[in-house]
This record gives sequence, structure tokens and C-alpha cells, in this order.
Amino acid sequence: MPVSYYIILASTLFCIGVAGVLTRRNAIIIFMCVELMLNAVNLLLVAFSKMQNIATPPGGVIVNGADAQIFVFFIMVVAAAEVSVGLAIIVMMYRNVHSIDINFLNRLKN
Amino acid sequence: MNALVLCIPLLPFLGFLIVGLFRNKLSRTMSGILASGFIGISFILTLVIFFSHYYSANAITYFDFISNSQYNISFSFQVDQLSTLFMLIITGVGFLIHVYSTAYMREEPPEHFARYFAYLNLFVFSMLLLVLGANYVIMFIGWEGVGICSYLLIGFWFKNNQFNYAARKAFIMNRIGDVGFLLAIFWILTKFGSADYSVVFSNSSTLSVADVTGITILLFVGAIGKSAQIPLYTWLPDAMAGPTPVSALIHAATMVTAGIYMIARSNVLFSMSPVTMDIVAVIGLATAILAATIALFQNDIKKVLAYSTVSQLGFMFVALGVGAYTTGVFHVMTHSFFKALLFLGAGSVIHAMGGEQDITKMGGLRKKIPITYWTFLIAVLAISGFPFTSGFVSKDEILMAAYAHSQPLFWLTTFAAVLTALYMFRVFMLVFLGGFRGSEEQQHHLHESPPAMTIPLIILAVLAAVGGFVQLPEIFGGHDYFNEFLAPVVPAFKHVGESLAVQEYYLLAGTVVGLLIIFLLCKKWYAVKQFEGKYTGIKNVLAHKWYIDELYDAIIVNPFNNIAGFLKSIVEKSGIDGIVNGVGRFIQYSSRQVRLVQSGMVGNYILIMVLSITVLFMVFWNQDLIIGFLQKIF
Amino acid sequence: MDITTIIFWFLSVLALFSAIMVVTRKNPIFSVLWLIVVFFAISGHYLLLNAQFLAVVNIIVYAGAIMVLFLFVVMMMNLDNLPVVNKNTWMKFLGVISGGLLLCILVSTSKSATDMNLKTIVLKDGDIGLIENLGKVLFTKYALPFEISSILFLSAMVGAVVIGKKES
Amino acid sequence: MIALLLILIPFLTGLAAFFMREGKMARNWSLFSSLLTLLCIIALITNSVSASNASFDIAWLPFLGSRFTLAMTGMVKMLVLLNAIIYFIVFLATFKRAFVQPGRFFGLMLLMQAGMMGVFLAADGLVFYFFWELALVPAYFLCSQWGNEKRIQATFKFFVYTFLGSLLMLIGMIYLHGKTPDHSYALQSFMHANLSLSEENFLFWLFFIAFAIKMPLFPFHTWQPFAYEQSDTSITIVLSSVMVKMGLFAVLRWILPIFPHAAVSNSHIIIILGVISLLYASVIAVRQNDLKRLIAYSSIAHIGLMCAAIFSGTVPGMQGVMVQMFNHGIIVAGLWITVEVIETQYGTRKISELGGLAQKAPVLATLLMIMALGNIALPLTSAFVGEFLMFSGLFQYSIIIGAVALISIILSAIYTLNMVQNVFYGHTLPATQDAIDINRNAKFAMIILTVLILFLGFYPQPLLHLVNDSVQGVLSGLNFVLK
Amino acid sequence: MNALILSAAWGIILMFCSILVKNKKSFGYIAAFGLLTILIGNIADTYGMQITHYNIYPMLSLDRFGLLFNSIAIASTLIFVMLSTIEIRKTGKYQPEFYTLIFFVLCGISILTSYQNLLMLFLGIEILSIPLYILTGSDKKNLKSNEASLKYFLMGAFSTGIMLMGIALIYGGTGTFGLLPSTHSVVGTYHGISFLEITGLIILMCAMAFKASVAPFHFWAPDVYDGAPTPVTSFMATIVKAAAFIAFFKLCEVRVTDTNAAVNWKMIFSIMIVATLFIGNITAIFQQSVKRMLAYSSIAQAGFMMYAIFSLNDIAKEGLLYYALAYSLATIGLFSTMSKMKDYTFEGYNGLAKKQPTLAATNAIFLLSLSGIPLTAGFFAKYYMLASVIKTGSNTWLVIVGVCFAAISIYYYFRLIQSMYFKPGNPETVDEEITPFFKNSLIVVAILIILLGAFPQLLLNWFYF
Repeated sequence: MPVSYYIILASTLFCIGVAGVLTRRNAIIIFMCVELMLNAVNLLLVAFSKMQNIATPPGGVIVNGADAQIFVFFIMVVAAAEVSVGLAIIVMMYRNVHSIDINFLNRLKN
Repeated sequence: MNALVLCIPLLPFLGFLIVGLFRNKLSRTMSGILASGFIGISFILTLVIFFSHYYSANAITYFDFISNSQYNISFSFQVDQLSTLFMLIITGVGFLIHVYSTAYMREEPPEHFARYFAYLNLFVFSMLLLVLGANYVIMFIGWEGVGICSYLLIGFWFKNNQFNYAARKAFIMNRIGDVGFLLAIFWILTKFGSADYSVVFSNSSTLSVADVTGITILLFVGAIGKSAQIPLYTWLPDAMAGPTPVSALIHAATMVTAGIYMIARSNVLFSMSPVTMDIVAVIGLATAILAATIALFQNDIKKVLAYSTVSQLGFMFVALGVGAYTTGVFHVMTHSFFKALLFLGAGSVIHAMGGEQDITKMGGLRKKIPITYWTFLIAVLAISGFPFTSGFVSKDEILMAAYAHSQPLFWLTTFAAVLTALYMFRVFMLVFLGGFRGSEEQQHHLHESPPAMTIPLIILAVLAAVGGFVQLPEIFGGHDYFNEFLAPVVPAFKHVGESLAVQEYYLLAGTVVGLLIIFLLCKKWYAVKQFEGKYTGIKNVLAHKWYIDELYDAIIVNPFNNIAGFLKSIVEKSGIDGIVNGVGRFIQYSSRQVRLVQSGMVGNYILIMVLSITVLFMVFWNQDLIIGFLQKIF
Repeated sequence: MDITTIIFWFLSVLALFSAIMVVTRKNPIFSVLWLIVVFFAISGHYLLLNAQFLAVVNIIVYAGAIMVLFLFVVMMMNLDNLPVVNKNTWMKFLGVISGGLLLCILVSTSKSATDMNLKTIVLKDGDIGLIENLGKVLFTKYALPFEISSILFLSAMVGAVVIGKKES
Repeated sequence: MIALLLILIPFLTGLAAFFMREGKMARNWSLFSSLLTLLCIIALITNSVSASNASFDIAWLPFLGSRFTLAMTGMVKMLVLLNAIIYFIVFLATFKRAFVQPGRFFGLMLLMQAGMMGVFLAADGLVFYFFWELALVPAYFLCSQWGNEKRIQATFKFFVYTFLGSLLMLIGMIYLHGKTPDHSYALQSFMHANLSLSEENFLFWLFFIAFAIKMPLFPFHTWQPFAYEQSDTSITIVLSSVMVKMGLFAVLRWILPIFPHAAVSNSHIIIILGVISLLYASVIAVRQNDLKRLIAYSSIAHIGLMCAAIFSGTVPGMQGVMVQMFNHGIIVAGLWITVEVIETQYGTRKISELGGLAQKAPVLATLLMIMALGNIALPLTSAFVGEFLMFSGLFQYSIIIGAVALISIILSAIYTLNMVQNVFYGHTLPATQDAIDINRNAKFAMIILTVLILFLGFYPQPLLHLVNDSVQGVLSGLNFVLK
Repeated sequence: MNALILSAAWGIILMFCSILVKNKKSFGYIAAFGLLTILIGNIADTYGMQITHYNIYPMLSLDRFGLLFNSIAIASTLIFVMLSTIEIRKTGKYQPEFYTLIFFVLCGISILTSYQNLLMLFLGIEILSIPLYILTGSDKKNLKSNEASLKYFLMGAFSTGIMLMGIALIYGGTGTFGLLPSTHSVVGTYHGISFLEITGLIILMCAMAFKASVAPFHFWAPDVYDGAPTPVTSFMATIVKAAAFIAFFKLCEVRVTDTNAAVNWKMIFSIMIVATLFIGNITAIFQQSVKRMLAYSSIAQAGFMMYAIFSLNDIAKEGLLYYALAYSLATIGLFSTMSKMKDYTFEGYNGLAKKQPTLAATNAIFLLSLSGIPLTAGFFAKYYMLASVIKTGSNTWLVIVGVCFAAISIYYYFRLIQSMYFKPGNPETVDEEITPFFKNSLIVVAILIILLGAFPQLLLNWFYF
């Protein structure tokens, strides 16, 4: 399977996530779109790890694709931490203004 | 002896310092005596030099004034016949006028009285510096010094703003001339690397025609300013705002003749440039005639005298212009006698009339102030060239010189001389003959002046009468003592041939007849009971001085003021400063706009971020294009 | 057109479709559910790529933990009765446009890397994805980050406490 | 060592002055300090201390190749002397005045003096830049705290303008530093920097703009009248007597030796600029109604002349500039003091509201008259010597330019005499109805200045001797190029 | 490594202090002491004395540059704690947590200053950011604080996504996460560099620019700085930002200088620089609130720090450190003074010089330093930045632009001086909080700034010895 397929797939997912962040006003959904972006990246990384695992040029060192997958693992870790904090913040916000529409976040401007 | 020479200018300066600094302490008498005393001493010193024949072609150097690798200007004096002559005039006439002033300025409060004498002393100091200086720079120092003194003295009664304007006008017009003078000095410095007369004149042959013409013309510009020639003469009549003795000393006897001194001094250069000589002669002649015509119909006694001074100066320049330097200088001397006399006489009259200067208000003063009358008469005769008076001799020599130079010049000069006689007799008649036209209290106020005033009058009258004999033509049994005296410095003007002797007789006869006719005419016209002084037609134009002042206002003063205003309010405020402030205002404006980008909307922020990522990519991949494009622009 | 290819295409289409659904659904709950679908699809991809460990973790951590957390929050603040603000359509439009631009750029780079297309990935093969291999690497080479991530969690924990605790 | 003292004395005394609460102590203290400084420099000029003391050198920033180097030339000595004299005069003239927050006022004044001393003495680029700014900052605080209602924005304009200029200079310095063979900031190694002509030209302009703003030269001058008008007169004295000289001085000490080729090739433009600002400012001064603005413009005019004379590159020109820096300093100080007296006593600077002071305040009138005569460069006042030399220098450079420039002596006569006439002559006006004469300290200060002016006008040799070596030094570089 | 371990340890200690220690005042002292130990530990590290000899090779590597910056960061944090301990005390019962989070941030910083692997970069950034999200929102009742926190979090998360994309692409291009590029297995080359790597680098740089609040990725900064509690702002705007810059610099230093000269990165950087300077300076002019003005000024200063990343030479390296310190000290001082004011607007400062001469004087020095007047540290900071660019040659235009903006910056810095000194007024200050200790600390900072301005070698000799 050509790697560019994966690149395109991942990029598309990523950009859908970006578009979601841009178009939606609900903080939670924006956050979910961010998660979508992260997953796109994960997919890409895994694909690359396989690719690099194959690619062994003459005289070169064996590239161990494992570290990409480890990286993915760490991304998940971080994502989890982020989610906990982020949701806490969103909830705090909701407690105070009873809305999580980001268009209401305009006390700070100019 | 050098110290003695140094004392001559320093004494008046000392007087200036003492009288000026202690003006609140000194009484009138005290300051009067001090001031006159210092001048008197330096007059005596001058006499000592004169009689001890302490002349030398080379200068007495005291110290280096300005020195650098290119030129060295030393502070040095030149004591020779020319400077001695002028020193005699300055200190002599100056002394008399000081004495005269002690009485004339009585009414002033003591500190102003003292201030007056301080200025007067300072003037004498500067004037002496001018004539003593051994190089053009020292001359320039004195030159500007006398200018500022005349400024101070014209504006002596500073409460009256008219006087202040007159003073300022005088100084500024002098300055215009000074520009020329300075340029000439720089030119000389660049050519010779020195401004010493000795160096300049001895090496003058090295100059190209262009250089010498340029230098002389510029020098002459300086002379024009100082000696009130066309076009810079209008300040002199206004300068009559000052006290009358000042007019006598500065604006008749000494300062205004500085120009003549300068040209006579640099005769070597001028002789090398015929062009300049012609210009000098023409301008002199024009001034002589113009001023004389104006003088014909002035009603202010001092104005008349002022214009006559201008025209007399014109005569002198004619003399210089035709190469008769000594004659010019000679006329300076005689003129200083009779013109000082005239002014002092006028001062005496004004004093008698209680400050009245309008001749239409005078008349028939002959009985009331006899001494003034007689002395004034002598002066009038002298200036109008009555035979064997000093004026006759000098003027006659000018005419001869003109005749020798060219016929038309001669006739025009003669015409000017005739006009001189006319307006002088007019004044004389209006003041002394006929009936009194003034008010009652003036009539009661009339009285002869105190001796302090009359004695100088008498002395000057004598000089005016007999002063000419030092230079009486041979045919009248005289001899050119004067020319011989000056010969070492200024080449004497030589009478040519026998034919001129005949001319002399014609002239003599002509003068006598002419004066007689003029006298009678004037007596018929002006020695009258009633005199309005109103004029119409051409006379009116003359009475308004050909509207020259108005002309200057229209073409110079007002445009200048408008330009200045334009620069101040438009170019400076709106233009340059406007740009500077505009930049600041633009920045603030853009600040107000740019901060709107910070909309507070997370969506917008992220959108802009994403867009700018894409933009960065585009820039990155196409930067070669962009750089090339930019290079094409810049 | 063997089976893996079909699965690949199926999973890809599923991922993209459900991703779009995530973005477009009005109701947050649906978005959450669709997002879970995306994750499953991606896990499928992992399996295809022989990253079994990641596939499992993805299901457990993401689809399991995180998404449930999301779901809870969404439920907790029942967002159905959100005050509706004016929906600015041009913003949506611009969002899609710029997202598309970014996509173009990413794709164009991969395209311009010409020899990229030659590189292929052999599916259903290789053992780097196996848990023991990863474990070896993780605890040797990547031990330091592994330790350090604990700090991350600590701070996250403290943060959750600080933020989440009700003010008395 | 003396060189260091000249900076340290005002610096330390200034710092001390900050902590003095009541005015009497502060002003005595600062007067004493200025006197001390004056004595130091006089001791140096009269060679009563060995010349080896004149310079000072110590390692400062080794890794930047910058040493804390102070060096003296004749010109430097003269300007340091000017600085010392002016401060003494200012403190003397304003002795009776009660300033708000005297401690801060005198402290800042002395710090400014230290800064300017440093500018004059520094022989190392970075040190020079340091002091250049350090002179500016106290000036900023002074002008915007003591002065008239618009002072804050006026001072701000002044500060930003000059700061921008000096930053450009900084760029030039860094660039130059990179080009020096030994990567140092020393003036000497700047002179040996190997620059291409285009580089030299570029750097020349970077430096010159900074200095032109400081002078100020024609297009960059608009900050000056505003600042002078708005700031307190006692500060204006220092600004216009000493600080504007920094620009000219910097051109003489830094630009001409370092960029001789560029200086020669650009001389024509700059001379024309100088003559423009000479005439332009004079013409504007004719129409000014505010005493301070009038003097400010006349000062601009004089500076323009000096700048033109510098670039004429002739012996008299240089000589004239150097002595004129001093003479203009003392004369303009005298003018400002009279303005100060008038403003404090009659509460107005409007020429139209003044008049007839000559009757009320004869002494003041006399003193101002002398200053005014100095301002129009009348012979036997010190200014004449400088202007004579400068004009003759310009004349040597080009007859036309010399002639055009000379017109300014007419203009200067016009506006100066206007001022004298309207302020002192004529009838008294309400403002001056019950005017009193100048007070004792101011009178004393003015008399000192007057004596200086007249003495140097009559016998300028001491000054000319003092600057002789600088003239030779500056010109030798240029002549080398011209050959 | 010491710094990392110690700060983590101290973070945990303080966590438990919240349970163990009852005295509210003591937390500040504990934290200060902790910072002191960390500082000592780090300095010891620079002399090669380490707590453990744990093999950190492929992930981190301790070089003088990083360690020196650690010291700077820790020292300025110490000063920050000294100056704003009272403020922190006011944040209520989360005081120990506050310190804990600050210590964790320090961990992140010490990772960022020595990372050798993009994974560590990623982790470091996250460890830096997540506590900050919380600190920003720590003033929970304040809506501005909440809003700032949420904004910061959303945009931060987004930028994390961007960053990961970049890293992934770089990996795809080079087949390694090592900071040092491996020339093997390069695919899709452009001038010998993989397309993917270039794309990834650009994206990664954008993410870093976001963290360093460099335009056009700066938008979060003004709002977050404005909304966050003042002490947090001063911590975020100074030390954290500087750390981000160090990380950015390390990245570019290795990657950009490695890439073939034909690949010209200067274009992107110069765009970023001009944009940052423009936005920061121009927008700061119009601000009415001092806090917001300082926020924009921090962006403007970031523009100057970008010069170091533009020129990437040794001068830049020293200069960046110097700039970090100079800028941090001055800004921390300003913020701490501001937190004593009741009114944060410029008018609120009117006449401060009369009421609180010490505060006014020290603040004046800080402002002068920020505007780069000689004899303050700020001058040499700017000097180094300009010098580094000039050394690259042929980019003088960029310097001139920067200088113009520096002149503009005078406007808003001196505006504050004007209102402190020249405007009449009676500012409302929280007098009971202006303790002698506070004043003295301010004076110490001011003296420090002037010393550094007179003798920069005090700092920079560390760099060489």
C-alpha cells in the first residue's frame, strides 16, 4: 500500500479536524476536533514507522520504527492529561457563565 | 611713540568705559568734562604726531588678532599722512562737537546725558580704529563699530519708536554694504593671504583684471552703504532722528566719509580697474543730483542738510571716480568744516526755537541769534562755493577734475553744484530772513545759545572760511600743500596745462554771477512773511523724495515680510513640522486600527493562524520570485 | 484487490465520513459518538499496520476513557438548550476554505516528494508493533520520558483538583 | 586622571544632590560642584597639572573590544571648559530661584553635565554612545518636569527624535566595529577600518543623521524651538549652549576622521543644507513673537553656519567652527539668562507684550544689548572672530556659497535689533509697567559672560591656540583624501 | 539534570505541604528555599556535579548554554517569588498548589533547555503548558481569568496538534526524532533535504512561534496575559516565554544551520520579526491598561529576541541569554509593582513618584531598561540582538526596521514614566502590601539591572569560563 495514501488520509483527517475547530463554536466540540487532529497525527506516525521500518538503504543503520509507535503512545498519554485539565477548565467556565460558546469569550479584546 | 599712537584711540575708549559705567554717579558737568577731555587729549596727541611728522609706510603691530596657517591678521595701526589727516578731523571736529553737546544736551537727565557722551566717545574710538587700522580687517572692525554707534545715537531718545526704526534702518542698510566689504576682504585674503595694506598694494600687480574689478566693486558696495550713495542712501535722512550734534559729527563730518577714506586708501586697487572707477563716478554724480533735487523742497531743516550731505558725498565720489583721490579727501575735510558748522548752526536754531525743526515755522531769526546767523551764512557761502571759501576751493577742484575727465560729467556736476546753492540759500532765507512765522511762545522763547555752543560755531566758521587755502590753485597765488602732504599715500591729482588756468577764471566768474542770481531769486521767493511749504506736481514728487522709500517698501520690505510669514506659518508649521507630527499621528492612527485585529474571538485567532501558516508556506516555496521582485523594486 | 485493500478502503472511507459527521452534527452527543467511530476506524488501521498494541491502547484510552469523560461532561451540562447565537456563515465558509488550503499544502508536499510514491507499506507484517518490542524500547531508550511523563500527570492531577474543586 | 575627575565630580555630586531635601543646601552644593569642575579644567588648560593626566584608559568590555578610554584634544578641552563655565553661570544666575524638588533638579542637571563631559572626552565608540544617551536621559526628565504647559509632549518629541538618531548611529558603530582590523571600538581602530566607498557612504549617513538631528540641521530641526520654548529657561541654557554642540563636536571628532572620503564627497550637499538652515531659520526668526522661539531659531541659524563651515574643509572654516562653538555657547547663554530674568520678573515672553524696559531696567538692557551685539557677530565681540573665519572658509570653498551665506548677517541684524527694540525701547506696556532691574546674581553671571565675550573678541588668540592642534588633526585627514 | 530532579521533588514536597503545613505565610519561604536549592544544584551541575549519573544521552544533553539559562530562569523565578509572594498568598487556599505548578513549569523549562529529541521537546512544552493553563485560571471567580484560561487552553491544544503534525512529518522525512538530523533514509529530497522534513520544520516552527508568542501566532498572548492573575502573567510573560525561545533557538540552531544553504529560512524569520515588531509596538501604543500594554510590549520584545533566531550565530546565542535575563528582571519588577496598584490604567499611575518615590524610581529604571537606554541591562540586550544580525551581513535593513520600532516603543514606555513623574494625581495603592522587604527587593533588582548594564561580563563570563 503506497505510503502517500496514508499521508493523504491522515492529512485529510487532520484538516477536517482543523476545519472543525474553525467552524464550531462549542468549546467541547472544538476540543474533540483537536483530539481528531491528534489521532490523524497518530495514524500518520504509525504509517511512517512502518515505512521507515522497511526502508533500509545500503550501508545505512536499520531504522527501528518502534520509536514512532512509542511517540504515539506518549501522545495518547499527553492527550489524556490534557483532556482532564481541559474538561475541568470547560466545566469551570460553564459553572460561571452557563455557556461554553466561545463567541461569548470576548471580555478580553483589542 | 607706538604707545602714544595706541593712546589716541584708547583714550576715548577709556572715556566710554568711565562715563558709561559710572553714568549714575557722575553729574552732567563731570561727565561732560571727562568725555570732552579725553577727546581733547587725543586731539592734542594727534597734533603731536602731525607736527613731529611721525609717519611711516610700515605698520605698527601690537599683537596677532587672527592667525592660522593660511593667513595672519595682526592688530596693527598705520600712521601715515592720510590716517593722520582723518584723525585730525575726527578728534578736532569731534572735540568741538563734544563741547557743543555739553550745552546742547543740558535738558537730558544726568544718566542719559552721560550715556550720550559714552556713546559719542565710543564712536570716536571706533572711527579712529577705522582710520588707524593697518589692514582691512581692523578697518572693518572700526567700520562696524561706527555703524553700531550711529545706531545707538540715532535711537538715543528710545522712547520714540520712529527714532528706533530710523536707527535700525541705518544699521541694516550699513550691514548690506558691509556684506560687500566682507566679501572683498575674503577675496583679498584668498588672493594675498593677508589683508595688510602694505602687502596688498605692493602685490596688487599680481591680480587679474577680473579679481581687481570684483574686489573694488565689492569694496565700493561697502562704501555705498556707509557713505549713503544710491541705492543705499535713504537711511541718512532718517538718521536725523538723532540729536543734532550727532548728525553733525557722525552723519556729516566723519562716519559717512569713511567710504571715501576707504577708497582713497585703496586707490592702488581702484586705479587698476577703470570699470569700477566709472561706476563710482556715475553713482556719485547720480547721487549728487538726486539728493540735491530732493533737498530743494524739504521743509525740515535737518532733512535739507541731510540731503545736502548725501549730495556732497556724491561730489566726493565723483572726484574719486575721476581719479582725483586727493581732491575727494580734500572735499571731505572742507565738507567736514562747513557741514558740521551747518548742523551745529541748525542745532543752535532748533535750540532757539525750542525743538522746532520745520523751516516753514521759522523766519527772520537774524536779529534774535546773530552769532548763529553769521556763522550759518559763512557756512552757506562755503557750501555753495563762494569764491575763496573752503568749499569753493575743493568743489572747484572737483569740477576741474571732472572737466579733465569728460565734458558731460563736468556740466552735470556743475548743475548739481548750482542746485546746492539753490537749496542752501532757500533754507538760509527761510530761517533767517523774512518775518517770523512761528507761534507766540516760540517767539518769546527765542534766544542766542550759550557760549559752549557758539564758540565751536565760531571756530568752525573760521575753518570753513579759510580752510581752503591749504590747496588754493597757483593762479590765485596758492599752492598744493594738501596734495603734497598726502602724496606719499595718495597720488596727487595734477592740474593739466594752461588751458585750465583760463577755465579757473571762467569758473570764478561763473560762480560769482551764478550765486548772485540765485541769491536774488531766493530772496524774492523765500524771504517772505507767509510760507506754506505745500507743493504740487513735480515739486510734490520731489518733496516726497521721489517716493523712493515707498518704492523700497513695495519691492523689498513687504515681499520679504510676506515670505518670512509664509515660511513661518506654512512651510515650517504645516510643512516640515507637519510631516514630523504627521508620522506620529499616523502611528497612533494605525495603532487604533491594528488593535481591532485582536478581536477577542478564538475562532478568528485560529483562523488567522492557519491562514498565516499557508501564507508562510507559499512565501517559502516562492521566495526566489519574491526576492527578485523586491530587488526589482528597490 | 485482495481483502486487506478492501479493508483499507473501507476503514479510510469510514474514518473520513464519521470525521465529517463529528464536525457537522449539531448535537454534541452525536459528535462524541461519531468521534468514537473514528477512533475505531483508526484502530482498525493500526491493526492493518500491525500496531496491535497501539490499536488496543487506542480503544481503551481514547474510545474508552477519554470519550466517556467527554460524554459525561456533555451530559452533565445538557447542552441541548444552549442559547443560540447568530451563526456567522462566512466564518464557517472561511474555516472550510482555510482547512482546505492546509490540506492542499500538506498533500502537495507529499506529492512533490516524488520518490515518496514508490515507497510502500507492507501490511499484515512486521513485529515492531508487538507489545514486548515496544516494551523493550520504552524501558530502555525511552525510560526518561516515561518517568518525566509522570510529572505531567501530577500537574494534571493538581490542576484538576485546583480547577475542579468547588469554592466554599 | 583629571579627565576621569571631570566626569566623576558632577556624577557623584549629582547623585548626592538627589538626597538633599531643602533647596538652599542643594544649590550651594551644586554651585560648589560646578566650581570644582571649572577649577579642574582650568588647571588642565593652564598646564598646572601634567599633560599625562589628560587621558584615561582602562579595560571595560574586553569581549567587545571596548575600553573605557578618555582622551583630550584642544577642541575637547575647550568644550569641557565651556561645559564647566556654563554650568557655573547657570547655577549662579538661578541662584535666587526656588525650584520645586530642588534636590532632583540639581541632581539631574549635574548628571547631564557628567554625560556631556563624557561625550566630549570619550575616545571609544561604545563609551561615546553611552554618554551620548546618558546626557539625553536627564535632559528628558528635566525638561518634562520643569517648564511650561506643553512641556511633556515637547520633550517627548525631542527625546524620540534624538533617540532614533542615536540608534541609527549605534547601528553604524556596530557595523564599523565589525570592519575594524582588531574588532575594537577605539576611535583609532575606527580610523583604520577597511571600508569600501559605498559602505563608508552608508555609515557616514547613519552617523550624520544622528548628529544632524542633535545639531539640529535644516530638515530635522523642528523639535528644537518647541523644546526650548517649553522647557524651563535654566535648562534651555544648557541645552542650547552645550548640548547642541555635541552634534558639531561629534562630526568633527568622529565623522571627519573616520569617513574622510564620504565627508568630502558629500560635503556639497551638507554645506547647502547648512546654508539653507542658516537663511531659513534667520528668515523665520524675523517673524517670531516669542523670545524663546526667536533665540531658538537664531541658534539654529548659527548652527547651520557652523555645520556648513565644517564641511568646507578649509583651515579658517575649521578654526572658525571650533572657536565659534565656544563663543556661541557663552553668547547664547547670556541671551537665555536675560530671557530667564524677563520671564521670571515680568511673567511673559511675548515680544509684543514687552517694551520700554530700557527705562525700567537699564542694566539688564545694557547687558542684553551686548549679548545681542554678540549675536549679530559685531566686531570686538567674540562671535565676530568665529563668524569671520567661518565665512572666509565658506568663501574659499565657493564664492557663491560664501556670498549667499553672508546675507545672513543682514538677517541676523534685522531680527536681533527687532527684538532689542521691541523689548527694551519704546514705551512701557502693562507687563513692564512696574518692572524691576536684574537681580544681583544674574547680573554677576552676565558680567562674567560679558567680560569673556569682549576679551575674546578683542584678543582671541588664547582660544585659537587651544584648538590649533585639533584643526591640524582634523584637516590632515581630509587633505589626505583631497590629494 | 539536577534542576529537573530537584524541581520535581520540590513540587511534590509543596504538594504535600498543603496538607502538612498550616501556616499560610510559610509556603513562600519554603518555595524560596526550594528555588535556592535548585539554583545551587543547577550551578553545581554546570561544574559537573550531578545527583545521579542516570544515562540521559539520547533524550537530553546538558550543555553550558542550557544550564546557564536554567540558572537564569531559576534565579528570576526566585526574584519573582520574592516580589509577588504576597500576591500569591492572596490567591487563597491554593497557595501550595500554585508553587507546585510553578516548580513543575521549571521542570518543563529544564527539559526544554537541554532536549535532544523531539519527543522531549513535545513533553517539555506540554509540561510547561498544562500547569500554565491551570495557573491562568487559578482565579476561579474572576470571569476574565476563566476566559483567559479557556482561550489559552483551546489555542494551546490546537498548537499542540500543529506541532505534532510537524514532528510527524519530520520523522517521515528523516526517520528519527533525534534533534540532530540523520542524513540516512531521506525521501523526497529538495536540495538534499526531504520535502517532508522541510514542511514539518515549517509547521513545527509555527507551533514554537505560538509558544513564544511571535506574530502572527501571538493572538493568545495579550488576552491571556491580560486575564491571568498578575503574578501568573509576570511569570508567563518572562521566564516561560524566554524558555520557549531557548527551545525554539535550539531547534533552529541544529536544524536550520544543518539544512543546505540553498534552503533559505531567513525569509520566514524576517516576516515573523517584522510582523511581531509591528503588532507589538504599534498596538501597545493605544492601550489604556498598563497590564495590557506590558502584554504587547512583551510581544514587541519577542520580536527583538527573534533576531537571535534569525541570525543563529554565537553573538545571538549569548545575546539571547542576556536578553532573557534583562527582559525578565525588568518585566517582573514592573508587574510586581503593578499588582500593588488598585487601578491598572495609566491614569492610575499618575503622581506615583510623589506618593511612592522608591517604586516610581525603580519602575523608571525598569522602563528605561526595556526601552534599551544605556547603563541598563536592556541596552546590551538590544545591542547583542542588533550586533548578531549585523554580523550576518547584508541584512542591515532588518536592523534599521527594528531600530525604528525601538524608537516607537519609547512612546508607551515613557508614557508610564510621564504619568508616574509628571502628571499630577494621587494614585490608589495597596499600601499595607508595600512592605520594606518588597521595596528593598525592587531596589536590588534595579541595582542588578544597572550592574548588568555597566558590566555585562558579570553574566557572560559564565558563558565562557
